[in-house]
Parts: sequence; C-alpha cells; structure tokens
Amino acid sequence: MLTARTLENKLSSLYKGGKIVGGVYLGTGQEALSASLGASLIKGRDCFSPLIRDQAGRTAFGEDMLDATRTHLGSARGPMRGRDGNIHRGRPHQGMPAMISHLGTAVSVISGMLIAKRMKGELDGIVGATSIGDGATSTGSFHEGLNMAAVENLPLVVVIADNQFAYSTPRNRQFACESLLERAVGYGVGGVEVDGTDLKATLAGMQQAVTSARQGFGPQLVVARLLRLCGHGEHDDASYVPQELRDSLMGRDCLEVGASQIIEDGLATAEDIEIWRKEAVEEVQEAVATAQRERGPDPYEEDWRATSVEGMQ
Amino acid sequence: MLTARTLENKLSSLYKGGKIVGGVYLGTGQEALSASLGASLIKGRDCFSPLIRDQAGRTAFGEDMLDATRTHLGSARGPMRGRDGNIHRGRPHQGMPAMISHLGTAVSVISGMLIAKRMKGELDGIVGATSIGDGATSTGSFHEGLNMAAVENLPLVVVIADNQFAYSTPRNRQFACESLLERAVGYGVGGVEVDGTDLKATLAGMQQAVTSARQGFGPQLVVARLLRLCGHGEHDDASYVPQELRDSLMGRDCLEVGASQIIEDGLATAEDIEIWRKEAVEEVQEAVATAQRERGPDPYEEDWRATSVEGMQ
Amino acid sequence: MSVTYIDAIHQAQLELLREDKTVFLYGQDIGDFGGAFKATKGFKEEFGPRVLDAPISEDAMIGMAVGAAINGMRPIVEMQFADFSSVAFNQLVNQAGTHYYRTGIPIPITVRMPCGGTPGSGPFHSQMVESIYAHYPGLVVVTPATVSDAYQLLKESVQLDDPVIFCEHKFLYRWLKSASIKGDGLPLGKARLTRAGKHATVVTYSAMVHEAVRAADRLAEEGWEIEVVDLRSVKPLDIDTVLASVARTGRLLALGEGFPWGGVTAEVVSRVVAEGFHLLDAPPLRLNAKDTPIPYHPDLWAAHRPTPESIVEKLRELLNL
Amino acid sequence: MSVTYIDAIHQAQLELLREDKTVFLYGQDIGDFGGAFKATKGFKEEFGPRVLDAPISEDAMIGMAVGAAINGMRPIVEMQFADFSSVAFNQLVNQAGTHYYRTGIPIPITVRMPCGGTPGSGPFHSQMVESIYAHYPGLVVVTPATVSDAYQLLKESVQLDDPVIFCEHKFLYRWLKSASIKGDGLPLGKARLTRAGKHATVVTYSAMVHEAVRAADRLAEEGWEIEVVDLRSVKPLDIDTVLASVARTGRLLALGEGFPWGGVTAEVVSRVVAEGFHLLDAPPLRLNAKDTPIPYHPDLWAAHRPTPESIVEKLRELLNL
Ligand SMILES: Cc1ncc(C[n+]2csc(CCOP(=O)(O)OP(=O)(O)O)c2C)c(N)n1
Ligand SMILES: Cc1ncc(C[n+]2csc(CCOP(=O)(O)OP(=O)(O)O)c2C)c(N)n1
Ligand SMILES: [Mg+2]
Ligand SMILES: [Mg+2]
Repeated sequence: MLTARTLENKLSSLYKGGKIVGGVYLGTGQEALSASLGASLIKGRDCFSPLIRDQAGRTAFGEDMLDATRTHLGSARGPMRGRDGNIHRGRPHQGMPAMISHLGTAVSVISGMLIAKRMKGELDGIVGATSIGDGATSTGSFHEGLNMAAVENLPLVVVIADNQFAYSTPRNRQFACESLLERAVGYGVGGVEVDGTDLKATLAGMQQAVTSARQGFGPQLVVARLLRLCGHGEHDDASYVPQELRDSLMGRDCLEVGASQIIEDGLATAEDIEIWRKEAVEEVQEAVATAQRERGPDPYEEDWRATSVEGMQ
Repeated sequence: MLTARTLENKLSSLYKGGKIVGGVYLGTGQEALSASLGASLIKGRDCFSPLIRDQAGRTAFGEDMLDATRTHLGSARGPMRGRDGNIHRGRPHQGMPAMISHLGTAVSVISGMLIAKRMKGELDGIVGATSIGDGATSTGSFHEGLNMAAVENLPLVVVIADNQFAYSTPRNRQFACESLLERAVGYGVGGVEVDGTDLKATLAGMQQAVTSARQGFGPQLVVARLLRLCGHGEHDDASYVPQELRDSLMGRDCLEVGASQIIEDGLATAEDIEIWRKEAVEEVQEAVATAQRERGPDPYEEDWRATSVEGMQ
Repeated sequence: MSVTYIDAIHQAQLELLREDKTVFLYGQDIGDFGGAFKATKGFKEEFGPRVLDAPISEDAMIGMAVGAAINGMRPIVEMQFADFSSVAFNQLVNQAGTHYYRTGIPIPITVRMPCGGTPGSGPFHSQMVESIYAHYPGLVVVTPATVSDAYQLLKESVQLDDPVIFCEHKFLYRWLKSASIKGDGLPLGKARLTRAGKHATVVTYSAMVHEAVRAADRLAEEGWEIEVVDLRSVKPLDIDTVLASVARTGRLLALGEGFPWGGVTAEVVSRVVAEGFHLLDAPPLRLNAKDTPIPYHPDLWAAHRPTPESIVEKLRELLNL
Repeated sequence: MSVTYIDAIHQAQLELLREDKTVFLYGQDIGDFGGAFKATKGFKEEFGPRVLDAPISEDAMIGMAVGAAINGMRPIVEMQFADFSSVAFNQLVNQAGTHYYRTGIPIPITVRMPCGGTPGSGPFHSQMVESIYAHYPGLVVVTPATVSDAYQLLKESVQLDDPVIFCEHKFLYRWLKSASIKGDGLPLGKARLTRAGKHATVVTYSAMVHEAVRAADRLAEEGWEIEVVDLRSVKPLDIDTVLASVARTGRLLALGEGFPWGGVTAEVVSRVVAEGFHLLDAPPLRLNAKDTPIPYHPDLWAAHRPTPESIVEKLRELLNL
C-alpha cells in the first residue's frame, strides 16, 4: 500500500513534469482494497488480472516495481517494450495478463486462464481474480464473463471497487440498484460487501471471498465502497466529486486508517511505518532512475510483426 | 393464441413442404405468455419488440396476419418486401421494430423508442415491451439494455420466456441462479414470476407488471417458466428435451390449459372455442392464399440502396 | 480570434441542439463534465434532458439511438474514444446499418468517433475506424480534415436521414486552428482539391491531409508539384474528383492512417484503376500505418504511422516510377 | 465413398482432439447436440470436458479462449454463425489480435466461422467476415474452398501459434463432396492455381472459387481460357502466386462474396497494381456482392451475390478492355 502510494505519487509528478506521455492513472484511496486482493493471492499459482487502480495489488502480488516504472517511462526493457504503456502491462505467463483498455473484458480472460488450469488438472486450490470499477459493471463483457464463470463454477474472485464515479459519471447514472452486491444472487455467486477505506475489514472480507473461491464454492463478488482520492487520470482534477462526499467516511484515506489500525493492533509502531515510508521512497527512486536511464524502443530495430509465426501477415 | 397456433401449424407445413425457405421458428407452448403480453399492450400507443416465439403476442398486439404470411412466403407486398424473412419483421412506425437476429439487442432499441417519447412529452401512460429467451439473458446486450433502462427509469417490460433450453443448451449451462427473477434486484427493477403454462396466472402477472411500468415504477421483469413444445426451428426435433420434462407440469400445453380455464370461468363454451378454431383456420387459409398468390420481389426492379438519401453510398 | 477543430464540433452541436428539438446527445461523461474532450461543454445546462450521460454500455448506447431515431429523434452519440465502438460494432453494422434497407425507415443517428493517434495514446486510444464501418452497407462515413469541415459536415451529418459514422481526429482537436468556422460550402459527398499540382496526386482524408500538404511543401522546394485531394467522406467516396486529379497528374498515392490491409486506400486505388487505368502513368501506390497494433511509445508511434518524411519518400518512389 | 466439406471439418477436429490434449472446443450447442451444423457430433462422448457448451455470450467466448491460450491450451471456438461474431468483435481484434505484439506471447486460438450465403438465410445468417478481421493486425484469416483444404487448413490453423479466423462456407458444407480428404499438401499461406488459363485471371476464395470455375467453363466453350486462383487464406495473402498468374494472362478479376467497399478484392487489386502494374494489359476489375444487407428472398439473394452469369459478364467486360 505504502509502496504503491509512494510510487504513484512519483508517477504523477513525472507525468506533470512531462516525463511520462499519454496518461497516468492512479489508485489513490483504493490501496487497501487492491492490496488486500493482491495479498490474498499466491504468486506463481493464482492468476490476477489487475485493472486501472491496482498498483497496490500488483505490488502485493509480487510485480517487480521496474515493470511499472519501465512501462510508464517507455523503456524497451519493460515487459511491454514500449509497445504499450502505463497500466496496460502484465506478465501473462506469470499469471498476470496485460489489460486492454476495453472495460469488463478481463473477466472472461481470467476465467479462461482458470479453465485451462482445470483442463490440465492444475486447478486444485487455485484462485483467479480481477478488479473492476462500478462503471465497468455496465459493460456487456462484465456480464457475459461473470455469468460464464458462474456456469463453469470457477474459483474466480471479482472485486468491484465502487468508488462512486466512473470518470465523472455518478453511480445513479450507471445503475439503479442500491448496492452492486445485489447482483451476486442473480449470477448465482457468493458475495461480500466491505468498507474499502477500512483496511482490516477489507482484508477480512477479501480473505473470506478468496477462501470461498479456493474451496470450490464458485465465483465470489467483493463489493467495496470507497472514493478515489485522485482524478480519473492525472489530467483530471475530479472537481465533480462533491465536497460532502470527500468529507464523509467514504472519503477517508485508507492508508491513514490502515496505519492507525496497524499501530493500534501493535503490529507496528509509527516509527516502523516511518521507516517503511523511507524505504519505499528509496525503492521508488531507484526504480524510476533505472527506467529513466534505459532507452526507449528503437523503431528501426522493431520487426513490426503482429504474429509470432513468420509469413502470417 | 388459437390464431397464432393455427397460423404457426400452417407455416410449419409450408416449410416442410418446401414452400417457405430459410427457416420457420414457432412459439408452440408459449402462446399464453406471448398473448398475455400482446394483450396487455395498447396498439398505436405502446411499443412492442417481439422476438422469435411471439406470434401470439404479435397477433394480440394487432399485427396483420398478412404481415406474417407475406414475410414468411417472401411476398414483395409484405412489410419486409422479401428483404428479410420469417420472424424478422415489424412495422417500426407502428410501434413494432423488426428484430435483427442478434439476441438481446432489442432491449436497448425499445428503450430508445421510449426515450424518444419521453423527450417529445408523449411518454405518459405508455409502455414498451420486449421478449427474450432464457438463453439470450447471457448476452451483453441484454445486460446493457436492461441496466440502461433501469437507470433511465423507463416504462419497460422485459418478458423472459424461460423455456429451459436455448436451442439445445439446458439452463444449467446458461446461468447459475435458481430463477432469472433473481436478477431483478441487481438491476433495481421490479419483477414477477409466472407459470407460463397457466393462462390466467400469466395474464394476471403480466398485467401487474405492465401496470407497474405504466404507472412509472420503472422497468419490470416478467419471468415465465414453461417449455417450448416444438423444435428450436422446424428443422429441429428437440430430441434433447428429456421425456420427464415433457411429462411434467411445465410440459402442459398452455392452449389446452387456457381453454379449460376459459370454459371453467364461463367465458366461453367448448363449442365457442371450436368455432374460434374454425374461424382461425379460415383466416389463416386466406392469409396464406393471398401471400402465395403474390409475387416475390423482382431483382431487376430493386434499387439496391442501403441508404435513404441518394448518393450516400 | 481563431477557432479550433474541437470548437467547430462544439459549435455545430450547439446550433443543432438550438435549431432542432429532435436532436439530443448521448454519451459517457458528456453532461455536466462536458465530455472527455469538452465537445459538449455547457450543453447540459442549456439543454438539460436532451444531454444524457450514458453508462459504460456502448452496445446499448447505439441500440438506444436507433430506437430513438425510429421514433423521430436525431441522436448524436459520442463514443469516448472511437476504439470503444468495437463493443458497439454489432449494433452499428447490423442494427443501424441494415435498418433502412430492411424496413424502409431511415435512421438519422450520428455517432461521433474521436479517432486517430496522438503520442502516447497506445493501442486502444488511437485507432482509425472508417474502413470497417464503410465496409458495411447502410452507413455513411465522414472524415473531416479541417475546422470548417468539422463544423459543416457535422451539421450535415446530423441533418442527414441516414446513420453517419463521424470520424473526428483527436490530433486535430486543439492543434488545428482556423480564422473562421465557415468553409467553402462543399456538400457532404464531395471531395476537395486541397492543393493543386501536376506531378502526382495524394488522395487522403482526416489528419493525413495535413501531413500530405507538409510532404508536398517539402517536395515543392525541389520543383515537384503535388496535388492533394481531401476525400472528406470515405463513404460516399467521390471518385470523380479523384479521377479528375489523376487525369491531371497521372500518378496516385493513396494515403491513410489506418491499418494497411484493405480499407480506404485499397478502395481508392481499386476504383481508380477500374475507372481510370488509362490515366495512370505509373503504378498507383499506397501508404498506410504499419500492420501492428498502434504502439504506445512516441518514437514507435511516429514510425508506425505515415509522416511527412515517409510520405515524401513514397512520393519520390512514385515520381521515379 | 465421398467426404463432404463439413465431414472434413469434423474429421480435422476429431484428429486434433485425439492428437493434442491441449485442444478443446467451445461453442453454443456443440456438446451432446453436436453443433448447429453437426461439425462436433460425437465429440462430447469421446472427449467429455474438452467439449464445452457455451452460453450465448460471444464476447466471453473469445475472452475465455484467449485466457485459456495464455495458459497453454489451444481452443477451437465455434461461432454458431459468423454473423454473430460481430458481438465478439472487440475481443477478437483488440484482445486476441493485439496480444502477441503487446506481450510477446502468442495466442493459439482458432475461431470457426460458418460464413456465407445460402438461399433464405437472410441478412444475419449469410455474412462474410474475412475482410473485417483481415483489416486488423494480428489475426490470420483462412478461407478454404475445397474439402481437403477445409481439412488440412483447419489442422494447420489449430497447430499455428497465432489466432486464426477460420471462415468456413456454409453453402459448401454438404454440397461440396470429394473422393478423398487428402489434398495436395499446399501449406497455409500459399494460394492455389485451381484452373490454368491464359486470357484472364480470376482471383477468389471460398465458395466463389466454384462459381469462378463454372464461369470459366462457360467461357471455355467460346474458346476463352480463364485461370482461377484460390487464395485459400486472405491473410496472409499470397500475392506472388497472384502476380505469377497475372503475368501469364495480363488480366485480373478479383472476385468475392463480401460487401463491395474495401475488403479482399480491393486489397488484391491494390497489391497487384502496386507490384505488377506492367503485367496488366487491361484495368483490373472487381466483382463483389451488392452494397446492401444480404436479402432473404432467394431471387434477391441470387442477384445480390456474384453468380456464374454475372462473373461471365464481368469477364467478358474484362476481356474486351
Ligand atoms: C468499453 C469502454 N468504454 C469506455 C471506456 C473509457 N473509460 C475508461 S475508464 C472509464 C471510467 C471507468 O469507471 P469505473 O469502472 O467506475 O472505474 P474507476 O475509473 O472509477 O476506477 C471509462 C468510461 C473504456 N475504457 N472502455
Ligand atoms: C448473439 C447471438 N448468438 C447466437 C445466436 C443463435 N441463436 C438463435 S436462437 C438461439 C437460442 C436462443 O435461446 P433462448 O434465448 O433461450 O430462446 P428460445 O429459442 O428458447 O426461445 C441461438 C443460440 C443468435 N441469434 N444471436
Ligand atoms: Mg468508479
Ligand atoms: Mg430458451
């Protein structure tokens, strides 16, 4: 969480300083949710398809920070080699597909990864997970993917980050139910709702859902209420978010809540956290510096091939 | 209902006799449901987008029988002028769009028709309706359309004919919930479940839903359990439907159930029904004969234009 | 005072909304927010219920527009990015595109598609879509390259009774400025001779018109006079204007920013050779983007799409044939 | 004993399932029912969990296949009709098509597309889809015209590491018979000289190969020798074989059953004129279906698509040029 926040703050400044082109999309305020998911998964076994606001989940799942900085900065050495940018990255063979922009489409992809494991007899004890926003639940892809996963009774966890807005669009222009958890029954899947600003509650709910899926109870929906504490992208000031909402419990910073919970429970002291913060800053500095030293892709060396087999274009 | 059954039986023989090319798709066993819907709507005011198995609903809504026979037989004088066939017909300006084959896509179209009425200040007391099969609820289109209608709080009735199969695919390969009515809450819409083989119950449920929509309570889902008592199309013998299901209450013929209900309630006698049957036969004979006498479209007279404005192709 | 390409789109919509009560707007974040590119800024305030925020449901957005058009409205749908229209592909080609032919009832919908590449936009925020929609019967596909065309063609598109895929180029949004929004009044369906020449013709559209002009400028320094034809709409495709130009120059380069297989450039070349083979003094050539997804990195992106340099190079090849 | 085109598809899948445990099938009604066209009949019994009935969710079907391919499987997805792939368009072009370029990981999925017209099938059960998918980077598009190609190209497609759009023509399913399923072993990517000639070349693919041969037969009675080239795959497109033929005949007709704007025929003509302009003795022509949705009525349908008569007519035009 802390690392993700630190990294993302840095990415934001790099973007604002013109060092990152295209766009930067952050998960500020959603780190507790995302990290809870990543931390509940087992790297090397489970599959995880992160979405826009999942830096914390990526880190918790074990993504190398260099993958993030290299992809944002367009280094040829990143997993996307400058061909795709920012959050559109992954290492599919390490269980983490690289999202395309079209929302909702990852639900069926991650399901397919699980079906492959089932067919190969490797599904036992495995979980697949993906995140999605409140807005993206309006896509046909989300519906088709979740329904298919339910029919196949796959060990899939779909985490809905209901951050009250899709870009500028408030939830009442997006759906008409009270809570998106009300969708679970209609898909015949399990579900749990959590306060996404509360780290302990979120982690507990997430582990419950992941465990249910792991034990064979089929897809699980985790619906978290929270607020994104940044713009849709760093070009956006989110001025459409009403002040009352920012001031409400939903507007709490999960990082602060989490810190006090950790201290309260005696898991760490404020000093420990300060040390972690410094370590995170150092780690981020180094990952950024490394990526910045690296070259971008050389157009003249590109093979400009969209198929792996030669002669197929 | 009776008329629809009679017409469809005739269409089936015409198909089997090679007089109708392409395919013939019937609503046998679903007439009570479809007719209840058509009869609950007001022609000239409401909008109705019928689907595959809606001959009874079309008739009840007031579709001219010639539209059916002409379209099936490819007459140039039908509403589709031989350009489209069988159930792919409609009169959009009379409130009945002409379905395309892609399932689920009518939900948003009918919603758009209602939105237009709202913008023109003509929505008051109006209802829009469409039918859909259990299988088609798995389409992204269905999901997006119904969700959008819910957001707009449109007076829309979506009737799900859960006839246990989508072509040969049983419902447990299509969705994982118990009843599709469980989807209503997730969309934030009202709903009612009916026994589609029971005319009285179905009509009552339908009227309740249509009235709710008409009164401004937003979209309503009507879920009917029943069995299609024919093949997917007339090329299909439906041998995949287990005998136990055919023998169950769900396998009842709604037409027979309806007839005895009508007689029981003293609304008509068995003789009356016999007379209606004969009248229906005559009406069908005439509509078929008329369409058969008519020419198909002449390719040499076609203008082969896909746009209404000249020079736009 | 100068007007940008996006201003022109804004202004056209404003006038359409004011002049015709059956016009309404539907799209993601187009209400109070004014749209991802601010093309609808201020409209919610003035037109209230005629400016509707859509859920993230592109398929339903188009289905809805078709239904509304059946019942007498003239919806303008804004795709947030043209790339996302792939999700609405079915409703566009099969619902909207077939409606008039099947039923005899025209469907006056306009779908605004923010198209084309800008540095760093990557594979899913840079696509050109004119070629896939023009392939299907029943859709009109408009591709303005200038400020005044963005204005005038949008107005004509919305007034047209048939469905229009309106391809706006994002790169031009703020970069392209003009002293006036008023143009030469050339109607939808007519191509424009953007630059006269006599040694070769470049037929193109949208943002590539400007790259072609740049390339022509460079070659002019060497004495080559390159004619540039701006198609303005790729369906209808004004082959007469193209042929007239080829008749003057004898040489054709069809230029586009889309993927290289099929598409506008292939259609242009095929029609020219079928109808004007004898006019050609050299093989007609094509220049498109490369046959890979559109890369994120600006250096790759610049090499992926045609540039003034690669156009000059291709023109040299053509002039030497 | 004779084998039909659909038998060949059945047999190819049977062998693939037997030979490779990573091959599995996904599609609507393909299980116990054996598929709408019986292409998977009996497989559920023999291969159980490797033959999965899909819900009516084309978008998810392709997404699922991509995921399964990432994790080492080789899914064959059956679209019930190619026309319905419009709903999966996004997953096909943006998820499957971009995967290798973006990540370096190939996605061996094969999507079986029952394409093309039969009498009475109407606008939504008759479409050709090769041109829209070939337009996008990253997809291989295969279009077999013969029984042995249906068999062999399907086997090669599934064995290929890249995503393949496998366009089967429904009209050929039961109508086209052959004494043997074994062909000449021509690999995927190579076009075939179906019929030798010297006066003109028809370049085509899928069901139109047979219509072209019929047209050639008729013209042969008048002494014209027409060469017919079967592309077999439209991406890759074997332009060398096409050019070699045009070099012999000097005349080209590009023939296709798809919609006329853009597409295979435009791509063929454009490449031929770019690379073999000097080989041509006359303007290269095209013949496609008409630019309307595909009509239901058999009389309209027969006039909408190219027929031996209209091909003969077009060839006469070409021969007289
Ligand atoms: C199919 C599709 N349509 C539109 C977009 C453009 N878009 C990107 S993010 C976004 C808002 C997403 O909102 P939500 O799902 O709530 O996630 P959040 O950004 O709030 O995390 C939109 C509309 C897209 N990526 N995909
Ligand atoms: C998007 C799409 N995919 C596939 C089909 C082919 N298809 C036509 S009817 C049908 C089954 C429909 O089942 P259901 O919705 O339950 O309706 P029913 O036939 O049972 O009335 C299928 C798969 C289609 N028309 N549209
Ligand atoms: Mg959100
Ligand atoms: Mg059904």
